[in-house]
Order: sequence, then C-alpha cells, then structure tokens
Amino acid sequence: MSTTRTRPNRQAAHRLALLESMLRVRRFEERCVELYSAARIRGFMHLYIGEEAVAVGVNEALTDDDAVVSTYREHGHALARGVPAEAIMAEMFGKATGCSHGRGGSMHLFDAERRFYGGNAIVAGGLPLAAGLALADRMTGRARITCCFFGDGAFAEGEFHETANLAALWQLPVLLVCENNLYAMGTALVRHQAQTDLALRAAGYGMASWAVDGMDVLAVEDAARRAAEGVRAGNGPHFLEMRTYRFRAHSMYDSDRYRDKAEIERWKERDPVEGLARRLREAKELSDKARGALEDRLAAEIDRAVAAAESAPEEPVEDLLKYVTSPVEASPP
Amino acid sequence: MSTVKPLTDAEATAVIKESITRIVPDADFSLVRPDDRFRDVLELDSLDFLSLVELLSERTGVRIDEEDYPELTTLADATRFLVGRSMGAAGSAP
Amino acid sequence: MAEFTMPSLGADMDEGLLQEWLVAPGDQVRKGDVVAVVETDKAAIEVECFESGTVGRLLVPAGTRVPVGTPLALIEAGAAAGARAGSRAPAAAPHERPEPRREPAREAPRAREREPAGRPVRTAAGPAQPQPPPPTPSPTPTPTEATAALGAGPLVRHLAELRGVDLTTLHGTGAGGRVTRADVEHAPSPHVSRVRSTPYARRLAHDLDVDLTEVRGTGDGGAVRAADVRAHAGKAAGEGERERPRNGARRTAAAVPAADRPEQRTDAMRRAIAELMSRSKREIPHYYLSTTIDLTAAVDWLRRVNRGRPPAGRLVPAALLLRAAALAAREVPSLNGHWRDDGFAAASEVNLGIAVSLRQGGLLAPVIHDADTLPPDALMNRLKDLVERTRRGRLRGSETSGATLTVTSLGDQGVESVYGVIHPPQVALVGFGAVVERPWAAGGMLGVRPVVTATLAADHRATDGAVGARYLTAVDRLLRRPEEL
Amino acid sequence: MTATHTPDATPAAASDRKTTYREAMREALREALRADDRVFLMGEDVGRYGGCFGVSLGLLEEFGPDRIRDAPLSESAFVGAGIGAALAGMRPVVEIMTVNFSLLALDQILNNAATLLHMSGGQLPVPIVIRMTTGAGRQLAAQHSHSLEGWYAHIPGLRVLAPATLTDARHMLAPALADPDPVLIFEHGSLYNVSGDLPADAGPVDLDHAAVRRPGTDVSLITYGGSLPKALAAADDLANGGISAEVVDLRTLRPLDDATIGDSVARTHRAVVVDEGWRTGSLAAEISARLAEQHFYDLDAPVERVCSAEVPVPYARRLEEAALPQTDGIVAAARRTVGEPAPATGRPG
Repeated sequence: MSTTRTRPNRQAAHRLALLESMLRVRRFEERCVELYSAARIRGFMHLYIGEEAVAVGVNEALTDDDAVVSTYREHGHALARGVPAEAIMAEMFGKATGCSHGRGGSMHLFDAERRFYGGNAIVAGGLPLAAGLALADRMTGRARITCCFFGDGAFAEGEFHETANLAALWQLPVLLVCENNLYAMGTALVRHQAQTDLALRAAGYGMASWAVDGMDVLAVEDAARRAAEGVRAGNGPHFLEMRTYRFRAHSMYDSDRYRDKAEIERWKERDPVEGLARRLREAKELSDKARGALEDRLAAEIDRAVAAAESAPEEPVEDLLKYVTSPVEASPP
Repeated sequence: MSTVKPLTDAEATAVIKESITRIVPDADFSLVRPDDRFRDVLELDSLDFLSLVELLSERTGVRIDEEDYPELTTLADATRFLVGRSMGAAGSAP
Repeated sequence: MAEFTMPSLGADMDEGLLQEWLVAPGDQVRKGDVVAVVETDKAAIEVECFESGTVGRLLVPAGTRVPVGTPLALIEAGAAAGARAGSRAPAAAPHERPEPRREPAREAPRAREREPAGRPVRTAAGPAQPQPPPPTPSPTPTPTEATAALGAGPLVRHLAELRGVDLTTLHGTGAGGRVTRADVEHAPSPHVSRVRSTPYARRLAHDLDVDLTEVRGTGDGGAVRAADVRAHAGKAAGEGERERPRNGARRTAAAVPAADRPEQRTDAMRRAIAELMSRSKREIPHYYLSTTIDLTAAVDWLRRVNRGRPPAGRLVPAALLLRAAALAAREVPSLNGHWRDDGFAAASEVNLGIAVSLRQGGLLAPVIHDADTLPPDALMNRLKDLVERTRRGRLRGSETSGATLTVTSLGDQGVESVYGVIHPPQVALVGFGAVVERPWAAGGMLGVRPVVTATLAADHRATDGAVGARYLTAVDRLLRRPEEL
Repeated sequence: MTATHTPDATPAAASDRKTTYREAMREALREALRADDRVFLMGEDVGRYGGCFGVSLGLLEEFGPDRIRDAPLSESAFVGAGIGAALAGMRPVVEIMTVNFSLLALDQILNNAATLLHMSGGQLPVPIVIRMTTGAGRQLAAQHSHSLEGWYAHIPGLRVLAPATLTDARHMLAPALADPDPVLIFEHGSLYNVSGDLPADAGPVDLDHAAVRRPGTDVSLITYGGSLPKALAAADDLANGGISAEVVDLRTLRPLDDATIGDSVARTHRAVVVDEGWRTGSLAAEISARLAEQHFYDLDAPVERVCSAEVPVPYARRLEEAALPQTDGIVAAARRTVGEPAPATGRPG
C-alpha cells in the first residue's frame, strides 16, 4: 500500500478533510441513485462510486487558479473542486439554478468561476481543450496548470495521442490524469489495449509518467503533488495512471455481464472511503461519534441540495435559444 | 402582338358595342346615334375609356395609340378607324 | 364564447343591414373568415369574424338592419381545429338530425370512415347524385334526403361560388354525404385549381382582381406568370363587369329577396349622402378657393410616358392630379386630417378619398391609403382597381374608411370646376374640373394650352384662406413638374 | 474561373491599391496580430513553410514561432487546443489546410467549439477563428476539393463566413475575431490568386449582412465564395441578352441574412441559388426552402439551383469542370426562370 505516512503534511485534520470530501461524493451519488430511480434525474448518469480517491486526492495538488477538464463521470471532480452540491443537483434536475442552467445535466457540469471546464461526454474530447488551456497559460506566462481527467478508454482514441504528443512537444503545463478503472464501458482493458501498461506507453511521448494506487487517497495526493510540482516547474506534461475501479455499472444501470461479481467484491475490499476511515479509526483520529456526526452533516447538506433542486424554477422554454450564441453586447473574458 | 384580321364595318361596330357593354353593362345603344359622342351619352369617364381602348386593342389586335383617341369619339368614327387600321395592319403582314 | 357584432365599416356608419349570412350554426370558422355580407348605406361589404371556433346561435336573421355593435351571432371558441380533424363525425349522421343546416359545414374528408359500424351511412353514390342546390338559403329548408346529400351550408356554397365549383358535381365526404368545405377546396376549380400559375402571379391576380382562368400563360407548361397577369389586368376590369350580372343573379337567388334590393340600396345611399352633406353644410363653415393650372408639361409628360405602352399600362391625367393632391397634402398638413371634438387632428398619413360616381346614381368615396407614397403607376393601378370594384360593390372594409382628404373630379362630366362639400370629419375637399384647352398668356405670348381648374373647399374652423392658397399653389407647382411626381 | 472577374475590380480611386486575395488575407492577419497580443496563428505549416497556400508567408519572421505556431498533423489536437486557448482568454486563429482535413477535427468544432457556450449555460464562450480552404477547380481530386461549408452552416453556435472579394478577405477577420463565439472562415482555393484594387476606405465587414454585388431587376443570383465570380460573369452574359440579374453574395453562411435574400427576391420574383456544395442537403437547399417558406407569393418561377454534381470531385480537368457550377449553367438556369430558353450558342466550358 502507501508509503506516505512519513510525509510531514499528513496531519490528522487533513486526513479527516480528505475523508469528508470523499464521503461527500459517495453519499451524494448514493442519493443520486435514489433520485434517478424515482425519475427525478434523467438522461445518462455515470457514477464515480469507488473512484473517489482520485478526484479528491488530485484536487489537493491543485490551486484555485488551476484549471480542471473532466469527463462525463465527473460528479466527484466537480464536488472535489468545490462546485456546490446544490448547483450540481439542480443541474441534474434540469433546473434554472443548475450549474449549467439545465442545458447540461449529469454529463455536462461546468463552473467557469472555479475553472471547471466540464463535463465532456466525448471520450478523449477534453484532452485537446486541456492542452489549449495550458497553451494559453504558457503563452501568457501565467504560472498555473491544467489538470485533465480521462479514462482508460480514452487511451485508445486518437485525440489522446495527438494531445499527448502536442503537449510534450510544446512542453505544455498540463497534468494528465488517466483514471484506469479497467473498463472502457464494458470492454476490459486487456481487450482494448495491446499494451496495458498505460504509464509506460505515455512515457513514450517523452513525459514523466507513472502508475498510482488510485484506491488510496493519500497515495493519489502524494503522486499528484509531485507531478503538479513538475508541471509547475516547467518540465512539461506529466502523466499519472490512477489504477482504480468503479463499484457500480458504467452508466446508471447496466447488467454488468462483462465483469465477474467476485472481481467487484475483491475491489470493494479496497474501498477508498472505508479504507481511509478504517485507518483513521485505528489511529484514533476518528471516533464513531465523529463519524456519525460527519454522516449527519453530509446527509443534511445533500438534503438541502435536493430540496433546493426540487423547489428551484424550471428554465423557461422562452429561453430555449439562449446560450447558442453570445449576447451581442457581451464579450468573453 | 396578336395577329390582326381585317374587319368589316359590321364586325367593327359589333366589337365596339360589345366592348362598351362590358364596361357599361346596361348601355342602351338605342340612345346612341352613330355620330353622337358616345362617351358623353353613356357617361364613360377617362378610366372607362381607357378600359375600352384596352378591350378594343385586345380583341381586334389593332394598335391604338393615344394620338388615335380622337378617332374613337363616335361609333361611326370608331368603326371607320378600326376597319381602316385592321386592313392596314393585315395588309402589311407577310 | 365570443360575440360577432355588427362591425363599423366607416366613420359615418351608424347602422348596417345584415344582408346575408355566409355561415350557419355549427359551422367552423377561423379568424379572418368571411362570415356575412353587410350592406351599409354605401355598399355591400363582406365582413370577417375575429374569432376562431364554432358558430353558435345566429342572433339576427338576414335582412335585418341593426346598429353598429349589435351582437349578430355567438362564436364558441376552440372547436375549429378538432372539427377539422373529423372528431365531430359520429354525431353528424343526417337521420339523427332534423336540421341539416345546423351541422358543421366543414367536416374532414375522411369523417365517414370513422363512423361506428352499423350506423347508417350515406355513401357518395347515394345522396350525392347531381341535384340542384336548394333554391333559397332560408334558414329552415325542409331537408329531403337529396338536399341533405348536398348539405352545403352557406359558407360552403359561398366558397363554391368563389371558386366556380359546381356543387352538384361533387361527391360529399361529410357525414351523410354532405358536401364539406374540404370537398370544395379540393375540388378542381375552373377558377383556381386548374390554372397553372406561379405563386406571385396568383397573388398579383388576387390583388388586381384578375381571374386567372382568363389569363393566357406564357410560362413553362403554360404557367401564368406575373407578366401575363399584368398584361391582362386592364381587361379584367371589363370582364368583371361582364360577369357581374351572372354573379349578381346567383347571389340574388341565393341570398336576398330579389325584388327590392337595388332600389333599397339606392335609397339608402341617397339617404346617407343627404344626411352627410346636410351635416357638413350645417356644421362646417366652408370657404372656397380656385386656381387654373397650366397642364402643358403634364400632358406632354403623359403622352411621352404612354407612348409605346399598351393600353393597360397607360396613365390617365387623373393619376397625376391625385398624385399632386396627395403630395401637396403632405406639404400642407393642416388640410389633411380630421376635425374632432372642437379641434383639428392632423393625420400622419395621406389617405385620399376618391369620389366615385356610380352608374345607377349615387356616390362613394373609397380610400387610397398612403396615397402620397404611391408613384403615378401604382396610383393608377390602385385607382383602376378601386373604381372598378366600387362599381361592382366589392369594396373591402378597410377601403371604405380612414380618408384624410377627399378628391373629386367632375372633369369627365365636362364641367370646368367643382366646388365640393366637405366629408366630415375631414376638413377639406379638392376638386378638379375637365382638362380643357384655353388661351393662355405666358412670357408675354398668347397660346393655347391644356389647363385644369383646381378648387379647394376647406373648413374655416381648421384653416384660413392663406393655408388653402398654399395648398393650391403646391398642386400647381407639382403639376408643372410632372417628371418629379 | 479566372482572375478577370473580381467584384472589387472597379476603377481604382487614387488611394486604392493593387493586391491579391492571398495578400489581403495576409494583411488582415498581420493587422490582427499587431493589434492584439492575444491573437496567434496556429496550424500545419503556417510558419516556416509560409502556409500551404502562402497566406502566412513572412508572418513567422515578424511575429516569431510562438505566435505563428506550426502544429503537428493533429487536426483534432490543435483545433481543440485553439478552443482551449480561447476559453483561457486567447484569440487564436487556427488554420486547417482544407475543409476535407477539418473532418479530423470535426469533433472539436462541433462537440466543443459550437457547444460549450450552450452546455455550460452561457459560462464558456469560445472566441476562436478557424480558417480553412474549401472548394474545387484546381484538379486536386476528391480529398482536397469538396465544399463542406454547408455542413458547418448546419451547426448552431457557429458563425460561418465565406469571403469572396478582396475587401471581404481583408476586412472580415477583424470582426470575426471580435465575435465572442466561434467563427469559421472558408477561403475558396480558386480565389487566392484573384487580384484587384483594394479600396482604401473599406472598414470592417458587417458580418450580419449579405451583400448585393450587382443590382438587377429580373432574377436574383444568390451565391457565395468561389461561385461569386461565376455568378457575376453570368450576370454579364445575361445583361447582354437583356436580362437584368441581381447578384447576392451571402458572405455569412450562418446565420443567413434572410432579409437581404428575401428583399432581393421580392424585387425580382425569381431566384437562382449557386452553391458549389452537392445539391442534396445543401445550403442551396436551405435557401430554396426559406424562399418557399417566406417568399412563396413573391415567386414568379420555380427556384433554380446550380450546384455541384453528386460525385466526389474527379481529377481530370474536363470531368472536374463538368462537376462544378459554371457560368453557362447559371445563365441557363436564370433564363429558365424568366421563361427564355438558352441561346443556341453558349460560352465554352
């Protein structure tokens, strides 16, 4: 497992904060399952349950100035980034108060203020964007980086390889975080990649690359910090292969025929949330009472988000054509 | 331009009367002698007269210019004009 | 539920004669449909409704004279679309309906197919045998099976007449074999459907009141094009007159008791003119001005313009006179408008009332709206169209009201000047006499020139003589430079 | 198609300058690069090579490799990078060699550039300009010759421009860069060598309006881009035959300027739409449909379309010419609308 115990900044409070952040994602998504089943949330919804350590750990390495480009499985990235639960829930309800004003839904969460650039539902489609965000920073000399999440499926797309090459060629300040959950939808990694060591292949583009235990938030944070540091230092793109696993189906419901139940159970033993909680309990950093209070607090927070989403106004149909082109007087930042 | 067929006096008079009837449906030709100014008798205003010119020109194929309007003052004049013009036009045709 | 009321078809209209209903209870109407013919003191006008829905009770029988605003019928909202889809079909079997006239006149073509099995259904082969239409539109004809088969309500018959469709040749697809509006609309119409024409030509034909069936098409496959319609346009006026007796006869047979209508109309008009003119002379302190205008330039210009044009495209002097009158009105706005509530309100547009004498006697002043914006050719076309339809009694509602200044021209009657009576609430009336040749001194030389005497009768409450003089001076100046008109 | 029919070839005023479409485009780029540090040019061979069609020749020397940025042959990556840079406040001008290659970046153009503003509920405008060459006529065969701008004009969220004149080549870029949303500029390959006088007093083009390039009364020839010179030549021919053709240059293919098109047809009552795209599902089809929807009662003849034959553009010259709209075809179509048969002798090819 991890060797991060000796790191100086691993204060108990920080570990608790990581737990809270992961637990928020977990509980939020569990509520999403209920709401989806009740048809309050519609469309495609891809759950992050099991992968929380990646989003939460990587976010620790980012500053508010940095940019994040994500995928359609991005509730965790958005929450970790600080996008309010109310705005996300309202978006999934298709409400006017949603973080994309009801235009995006689960797959297209955006928050320009937090430099959260979505919410991209074309596999690998966000990678070139991330390169461009990084290019702009590079050209203007701004000391900030862009973090791009994508899955192992994206590794098969031309856009990944074009972008990896471009980013390495131009030494762009971009942190490439591959969430290798072993399945591209229903196709196992071994069935879609000739060489399954993705970090090794990324290294072939001439960028620093390594694999990380994506089920250990402390390991993730540690790796992300080191990689981000390298990126900030002007050493070009870094690639992290986060070895992780999703506990639930690809999309909201699928038959999961492509996976062995025993495999899922094995991975659940490495649940990143409960794993950290267990360690904190063992280290006497988290009492059962404190855990209960945390759960209560998160439940109340999510209740509020759901209630707010329920009562939020619908986008008026008269605004259907809004946001197709910019209003005439507006000019972009 | 439609083809012009030479008209006889009778044909010409008939065309004129018919045309006037289309403009003034209740025109009573028993009140109009050949040398009366039919525009006055039948109260054709300038628009009516223009319509008459259109009809005559359309139905006979004869070209009627503004300069010819004085020829269309009485039934007799108009008949003479149409016959003469139709002969001339037809005669010059190949 | 909305009321269809006696519309006001002119500022001086207090009451109207509901001459004919074109719809019956149960008919579906759409906003803008012509539903009745109203005879005002001046003309018979087809009037439209402003609601969509189902015609409910008719509150006023045809032939009744009622004040403006009187409810004439009830229109129940909302059913028009549904009825078009045939939803009313099952209820419409004739044997259940002692009064076929109360059935929807507009059933969907497939309505019969939806009727429940076992319900007696009249097939087209049965009741739709050729039969003469009911001889009168009296609201309670005895429904024989034969007439029920035709079953055409007044709106359908009106539509058929407009389109020239012979109802007796149609197979009704409505309940019980009734001829529906859709049947008529889909029937090959000698007037409309069979004519191959471009959309623009069709529009133009409508605007110019040209019957497309009589236009020779020169386009692809004999299609009638706009140029064909224009070439035909002048002739159409004459043909309209020719057709009038036929249409008139049919309408009379179908609509009103034949006996007293023309006289009644004439009497009513005489009464209306009498009342209006008396009121004018009673209320308006008239003053009169006149000037004689040298038309040499105008006549020369007209000759030049008309040379080479076919008769249908030629201008008459009246077009130029109207043009000058309209432009001068724009220059002298205090003559163009209305006297209301002890004050003058200038109008923002120049709507010329054109005094048109009718052959059977009487006078109408239909309106050319925004006359100052129409160049001479357009003005000429409007004039021809308007005069022709005025004399056929086919004015549209909007053409009977809104005049801001009236022009009368008695020149065709041979007189040299006319001092008119103002049409209240207007404040002036312009008169033109005949264009005559007179000795004329100009530049110290005497010659013979064509001249016209222009007069102005104006309301002394609104203006003084100086204003009137300015107006006539403007007309004079404008007519001396016809190429700028 | 020759350089002799350029709409800007009017007698030169004292201060007008002789230039070419290519130079006009280059001048526009130079002006933009000088005016705004956020502007940079990115694409395949835009730097050292000077641009596949020579548009950016010399810009590298003036602005350096950072702003005249040669990209690898990765259309998706560098177009996407342009979009990302735009999101981050830059004003990128991305050059794609030809419209056929743009298909490799179609994901980025459609799924990101055109969509982000909307998907984000208005948070993320994408002020990018993407230039590319379009069209046939140079014997480049079926993978370098197509006119797919009509596809892009299908996409809400994009503005699609087709400069057809020197003035538009010179003055469309600035307003395109000022647009907060993605703008695609399609440069017809046959226009680069067109030369003429560039009016000195021309300013930024109004991107919302089509231009009447030649007034007329009998028929409207509605076209854009590389077909404009052909339509103008056709109008000349028609004038000799007594038919007065109005030539409308769409300039902006999305959003279409319905008003200018409609006003023209309302005057002439006849329309010929000339579009180098394939007929089926073309811009010409869209314009025809709009005329039918909005101006049915103005039409005095069926709308005619002169489009490319439904074939991948062939290499052989005769075949290629036969596949494309040509002046004679436009003349014939216009004559059909006014009801006159084509004269027995036509212009060759």
